[in-house]
Amino acid sequence: MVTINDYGQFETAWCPGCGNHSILQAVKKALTGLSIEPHEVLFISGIGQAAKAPHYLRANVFNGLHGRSLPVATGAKTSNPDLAVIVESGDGCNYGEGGNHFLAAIRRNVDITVLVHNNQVYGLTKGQASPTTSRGVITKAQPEGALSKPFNPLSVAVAMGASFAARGFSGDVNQLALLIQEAVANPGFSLVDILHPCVSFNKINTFAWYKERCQPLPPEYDPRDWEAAIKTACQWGDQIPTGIIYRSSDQPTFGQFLPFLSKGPLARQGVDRTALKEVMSSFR
Amino acid sequence: MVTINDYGQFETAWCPGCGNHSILQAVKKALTGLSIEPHEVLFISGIGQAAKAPHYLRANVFNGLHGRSLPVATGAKTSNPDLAVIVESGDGCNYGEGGNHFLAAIRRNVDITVLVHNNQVYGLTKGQASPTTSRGVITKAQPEGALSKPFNPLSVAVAMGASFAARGFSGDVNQLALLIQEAVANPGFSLVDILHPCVSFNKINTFAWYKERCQPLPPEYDPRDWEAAIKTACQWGDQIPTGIIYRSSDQPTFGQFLPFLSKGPLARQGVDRTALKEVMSSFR
Amino acid sequence: MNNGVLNLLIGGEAGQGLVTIGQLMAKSLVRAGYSIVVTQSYQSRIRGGHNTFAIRVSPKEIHASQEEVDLLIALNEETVELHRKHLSPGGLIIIDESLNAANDKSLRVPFNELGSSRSINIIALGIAGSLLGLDAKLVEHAVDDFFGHKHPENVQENRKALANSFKWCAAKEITGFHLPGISNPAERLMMNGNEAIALGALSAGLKFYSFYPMTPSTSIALTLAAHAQRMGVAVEQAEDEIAVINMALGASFAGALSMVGTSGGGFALMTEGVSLSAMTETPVVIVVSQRPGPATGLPTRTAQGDLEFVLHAGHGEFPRAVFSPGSVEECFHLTRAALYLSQECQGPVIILTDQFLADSYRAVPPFDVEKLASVNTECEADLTASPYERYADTGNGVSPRHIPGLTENLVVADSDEHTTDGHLTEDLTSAKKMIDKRLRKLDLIRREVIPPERWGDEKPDLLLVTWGSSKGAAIEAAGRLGAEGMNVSALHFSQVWPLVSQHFLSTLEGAGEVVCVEGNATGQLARLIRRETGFLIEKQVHRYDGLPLTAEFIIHELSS
Amino acid sequence: MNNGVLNLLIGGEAGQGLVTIGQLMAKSLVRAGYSIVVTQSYQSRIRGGHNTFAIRVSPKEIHASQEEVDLLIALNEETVELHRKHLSPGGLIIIDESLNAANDKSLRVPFNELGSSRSINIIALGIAGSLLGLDAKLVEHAVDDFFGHKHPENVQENRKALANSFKWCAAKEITGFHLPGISNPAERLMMNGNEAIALGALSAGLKFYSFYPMTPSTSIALTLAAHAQRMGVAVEQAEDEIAVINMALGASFAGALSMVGTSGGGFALMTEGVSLSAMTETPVVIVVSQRPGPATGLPTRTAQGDLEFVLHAGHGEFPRAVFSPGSVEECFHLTRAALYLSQECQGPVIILTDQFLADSYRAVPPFDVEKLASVNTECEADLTASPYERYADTGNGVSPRHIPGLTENLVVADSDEHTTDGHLTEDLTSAKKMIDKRLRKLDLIRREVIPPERWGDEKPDLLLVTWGSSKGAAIEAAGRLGAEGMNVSALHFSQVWPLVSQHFLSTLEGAGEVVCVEGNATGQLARLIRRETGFLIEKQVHRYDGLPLTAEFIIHELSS
Ligand SMILES: Cc1ncc(C[n+]2csc(CCOP(=O)(O)OP(=O)(O)O)c2C)c(N)n1
Ligand SMILES: Cc1ncc(C[n+]2csc(CCOP(=O)(O)OP(=O)(O)O)c2C)c(N)n1
Ligand code: SF4
Ligand code: SF4
Ligand SMILES: [Mg+2]
Ligand SMILES: [Mg+2]
Repeated sequence: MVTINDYGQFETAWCPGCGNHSILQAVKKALTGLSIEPHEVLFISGIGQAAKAPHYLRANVFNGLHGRSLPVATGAKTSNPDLAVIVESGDGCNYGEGGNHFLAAIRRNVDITVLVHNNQVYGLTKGQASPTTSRGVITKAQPEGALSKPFNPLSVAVAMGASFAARGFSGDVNQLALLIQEAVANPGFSLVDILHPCVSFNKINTFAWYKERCQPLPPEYDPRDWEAAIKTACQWGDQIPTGIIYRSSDQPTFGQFLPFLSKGPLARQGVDRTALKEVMSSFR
Repeated sequence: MVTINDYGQFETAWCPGCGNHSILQAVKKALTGLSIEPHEVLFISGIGQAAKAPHYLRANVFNGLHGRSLPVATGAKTSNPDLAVIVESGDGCNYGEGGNHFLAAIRRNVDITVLVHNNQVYGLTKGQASPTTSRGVITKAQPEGALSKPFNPLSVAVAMGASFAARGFSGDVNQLALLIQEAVANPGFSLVDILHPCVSFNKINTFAWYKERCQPLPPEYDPRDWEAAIKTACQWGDQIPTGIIYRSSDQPTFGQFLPFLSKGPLARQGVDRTALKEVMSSFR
Repeated sequence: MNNGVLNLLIGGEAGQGLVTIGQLMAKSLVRAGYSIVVTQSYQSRIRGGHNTFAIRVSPKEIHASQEEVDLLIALNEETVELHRKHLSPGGLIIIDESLNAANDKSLRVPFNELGSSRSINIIALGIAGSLLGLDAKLVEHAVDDFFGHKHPENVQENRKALANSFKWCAAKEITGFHLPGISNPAERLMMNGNEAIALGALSAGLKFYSFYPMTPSTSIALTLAAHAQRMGVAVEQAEDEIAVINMALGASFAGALSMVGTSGGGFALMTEGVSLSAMTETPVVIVVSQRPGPATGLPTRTAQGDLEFVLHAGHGEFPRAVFSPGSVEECFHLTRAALYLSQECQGPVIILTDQFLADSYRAVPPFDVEKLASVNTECEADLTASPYERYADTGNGVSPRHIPGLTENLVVADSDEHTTDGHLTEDLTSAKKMIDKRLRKLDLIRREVIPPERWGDEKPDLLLVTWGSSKGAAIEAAGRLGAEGMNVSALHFSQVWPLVSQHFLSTLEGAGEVVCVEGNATGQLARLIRRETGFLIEKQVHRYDGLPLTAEFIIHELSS
Repeated sequence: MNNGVLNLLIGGEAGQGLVTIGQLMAKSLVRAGYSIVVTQSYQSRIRGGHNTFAIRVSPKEIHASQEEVDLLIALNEETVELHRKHLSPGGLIIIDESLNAANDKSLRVPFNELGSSRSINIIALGIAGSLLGLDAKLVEHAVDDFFGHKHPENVQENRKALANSFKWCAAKEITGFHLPGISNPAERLMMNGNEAIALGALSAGLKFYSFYPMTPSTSIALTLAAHAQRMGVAVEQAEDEIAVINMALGASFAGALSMVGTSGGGFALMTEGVSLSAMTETPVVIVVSQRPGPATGLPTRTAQGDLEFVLHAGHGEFPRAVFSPGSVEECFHLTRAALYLSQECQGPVIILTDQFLADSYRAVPPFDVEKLASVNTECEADLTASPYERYADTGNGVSPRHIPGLTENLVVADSDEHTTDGHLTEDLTSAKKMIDKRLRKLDLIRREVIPPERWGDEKPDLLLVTWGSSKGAAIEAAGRLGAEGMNVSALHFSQVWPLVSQHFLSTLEGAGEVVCVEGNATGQLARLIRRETGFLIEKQVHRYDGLPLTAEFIIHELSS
């Protein structure tokens, strides 16, 4: 049996009070709940405070470049379909630097889970506006306030018909752990956008701010109803819905189009010499 | 008075029968209709068949890199707010290589117009799937069919609350010219996704295919109704709506946040030495 | 025709099918036992404009293209205008009699008498085949093979048009272009440089290839895609080149032998990923198929302008290797070597090719599939200390590599500076150790460097130095000058990094004069040689008009 | 304390406010007339860990940091542990008496008697100020200026704590750290390298700056943003670095004097844009602030590892210039020079700085604003032939540049190879002409190269060669060795490309021994010098542990 201790306990470089601590807890809980062993999971992250998360548990890890975890995850999952592949990175990583990969990943529908630690700010680089920062928020880099309209990852994911799109809050670890479990279990691209306070740089969207607004979706909410979902996804303000906002698990995953993946990890498939000879002879 | 002849007549490198010819016509018509003179407009394009368009009219032109016209346009418009800035490029440019800029441009709401020549294929590189290619379409690069779900630019633009989002069809030059006029006149980011046949590489979405499906939105359609718009944006199949799908021109443009732009082109603003001295003395 | 060497050039608009004629002719020639060098020249457009497909053919081995044209198949009048000046003294223009190109050197063919308008290409092929003295049956087979499965309904029509053309032409009794016959030709394959790269990769066990379309690299992807399901290779078109390299690194980390292909502009977008490959010690082979820059430049032409760029691409300092194949066969073998080396040194390895070589069909002896070993990405299980440390600090800098999920060892890779267990560190002493560990791998790469190859005397009066696709031109130039009584040798680098001076410095020093011949404007290899050895190559031949180097060009430049 | 030179190091966790103490102390010292060199060392985290802020101070000009510490202000026990070994023989540790760091060298301060817990930084400042013999009023002014507008409510409390600390410390009668007094100090500004870059750009007429946050370049953007509205500069944080460079090119094309800033990884993403700048002949200045790579590396430390990378970044061949300021003042002036040159040669110009210099506060004589010319981006109206051709083929390669929309001339720029009117061409003859035209601009750049500067004899026994931020360390090392009786000179390159051998080769050849001193592991400038001049610098000093070069380090390496 897998227990939470299998995932270890590490000192972190995060600030005390940071929402990342709770997200880490929820991740471990979810994996334990799913009975996934550390060597069966591969975490892929970018650069940022959020992206340090995989260093704080026992697992396979590829901590790559800022903004580039999704393509790395796509390659890794395709190379070894047996791995549970989880991307963990910030709002800057996924919606800023990595925005193009976000769009492509939804379309490609690779069976990976993406946990976006969304603190609405660039934490590691000390508090510049991120794509999810509200318009008008003042930072040292945006002394006249952030000028762009904020990015709502859920409305885009739903508009694009993502396989699974959820919103969590670091202040509700139980719900979050369940959402992560559902996301990992979902066959296809699964997004969990996780709101969390950055105590050092986000003085607006504080723990209390989120706590006051985040409301779990009611049990009767049907995440398969696209029209309801797109409206729910766009809700932001005094009430911010949390939970599974949309799912349409019936669409094909990327891996299903590559039948040879059923033969297991590519690393061990070797070269089919008969096939190679055939290929060669087509050049005669 | 500006006439269509002011925009010249050039030999093109496009295939006979290509939809690009009609789009070029519509662009000239729109500019003439708006009484914009060639030196008042700046075309910015990327690389692809579509991106050659600005070479075939008289105007200021910056034909940059594949996928990168939107940031170039953002910089140029900010540098000289008096210019009418029009981006012209393909579906590959804007939704493939340049996808991240597409998201950012909608959010930033710079007052530029983006004409996407959407032939649902990479034309110049000889027929690989583009982001808008339908799933399953077979190409030399995708012999098992395109594996990803196609990108619907309009649903994403509407979901993100773009200032102006329209769909045109190269087969209806009059409507298209009007759409381009509206787009250029709209203060803010204006997208016109223009469906057009590629006779050489897209054997599925032919002129007849589009002709049969493209239907102008009825006069009573209200592009300011977001809920109607998001549903209309998602329509694709036997009927494909054309026209202004969404507009919300009441949001602030990027330029409005930079009050000094009212003083005209940055090239001629010089250095305010009094201000510079003040800045210097803050380092005492 | 010179010593049985003949240059055939087909010219016309894009869309007229000249590549089809060219490929069929090339295939026929290869099957008949000739050596060929194809040079394709095309514009960045789909219809119209002016394209050419040149086949240089010889009963003996040839390795370079030629500028002078012996047989010009003109599919339009423009072709005659543009290429008349290249026609050799005895050269002939083949042209539809309805076209206006009055010239005493032309063979005016009644195309619409010999077949339908659909068969124009077949007729041109037939005429040329007949002029060269090819066996009509052999050409017919080539046509059948090519169109047979695609358009079975046209087989008869094609055969008819071909037979007509052979007959019509035979009646003209033009014998000056007959190639020397070859009896019992050995079997060879016909492929271009990009196809050879794809095949080399498949033979080495390639399992993941990601790309974003970019001329002249795209046909590697197309070749792989065509055989992907059969060979069990994931071939994915990514959203951009950044995704391309990061996908490949993800796949490689998870154990798939991985490669990517692009051209200069796409590679520019990959440079951060090159640095990531080095830092995480994740193998990847990057094929950079050069075309003239800067920026979009001349997207369908050839160049050797990106040597210094690929050599220094990526921030920070780390080892790499750069191969530069000089022939189609080298494309095959060096791709294998690159994949092998990428695994051995666990980092980025670059193959630098170009449009000329990418598109240049040649006759290649068949590869012995059984003898081609494939590459393993996993280390031996028993190489593992416990707890497993991905970046264990070893003598040669290479750490045992496990694949995540395939054993119970946890594999941790990091783009930040890290400790031996892969977790990020800010300890400056261990950071320095890691830099040293990674740089030590250069010794290993250096030990396996392919030395430059020399043709001709060890101490010639004149030494032509080249790299990459210019090999054939230099060898031929050396040969021709030799035939004129000079003592000329050629030295070709099929690996341009690292440079091991013991391999070649004495050759440079021993030559009377050294000339570096490169397809660029500034002499990049020459600069690199000076940097690494101090040896200054003052005299240089540069070609940078988008066309491949030829013996003619080199000899002309040397004499001017 | 050596010759009145004292090194003060403040250490503690991120978030403890040590930068505030440091800045206030530095400001006080600068106002009191001292020369300072600040070295900041911090980790890639926001709270915790271990950071330092070191101020080296002297009544005479100094230019480098120092490893030995005279006064150690330890905000926690770890600081004592980590830095005890660096303490000079007479050195002193200042520490809260409640902390456990029993040491005969420590001054245990009753922090909570001298002020509230909010005032800890002020108390530390007061103690240090008193030890250095600074005027209490001067320090108080610095504190008032700093906190006054932000926290007016604390002014009194701060003044109180400061006075208490000065008083408490004075009573201890520790005089060994008193700095020699300076009467009537000249006015200077205090700024770090990045601030100087921002100010230099503003003074030159910068109108557009785009960026994506990346340590250690971000503070250029922050400085510009703080003054953007007042100075009429558009400062925009882009979605990624690709957008950064393309935005700047768009702005520049439309007439705004434009610059961008980043570090190695971000620059990697800009390389395609560098090539675009060259091809379209659109000016842009790119500041690359180096940190140790590869990949994410050590994101908050310093390095000089990207010289070869920036020099060869971008596909195709084209001219560029690379500046490498060696001091804060050079940051200011070379940024101006870079912006000027980018316009003159209409292409990319790079400024290569690093974390050490970026964050290093220094005292700088005020700039004479009236005398600082600003840069014009438009050509004279009458320079225009009709019809206007953006790429008119001129003798020096520079074509008259109009700005779209500002005249009736149509301005057409193209990333493809183009004719003189800017429209794309596939004509290979004009393509070659355009390549030649662009490359000719290198002569112009070469003519304006800033020659390396020499300190010391023309023909020394030992010559230390450096570039960029290592300047001060080399000069100081040369000076110290000189003081020991050796004949040592230093040669500093504040422009590393192009290299004009006439400027320095005779100096290299005239020296008894030449040693290249660089903040990297492989000796990049040395390699470049060999490539360009053939001169081999065999002996090299490399530092690549993330810390800046110092005289101590160089002397130690030379003697080992
Ligand atoms: C190519 C590149 N550009 C910029 C950076 C600098 N950088 C590191 S983290 C970061 C922002 C992180 O923000 P986010 O992803 O929201 O993570 P957080 O720190 O807020 O958790 C940036 C811009 C980088 N490492 N690489
Ligand atoms: C960085 C980079 N990658 C790839 C290319 C090659 N390329 C040129 S055009 C093109 C696709 C064009 O497709 P699209 O934008 O849809 O335009 P179309 O030709 O269909 O009009 C590609 C991939 C390039 N020029 N630059
Ligand atoms: S800076 Fe913000 S996101 Fe980063 S660790 Fe601190 S609180 Fe968390
Ligand atoms: S290839 Fe397609 S898009 Fe390009 S010109 Fe021809 S028809 Fe038009
Ligand atoms: Mg964040
Ligand atoms: Mg297209």
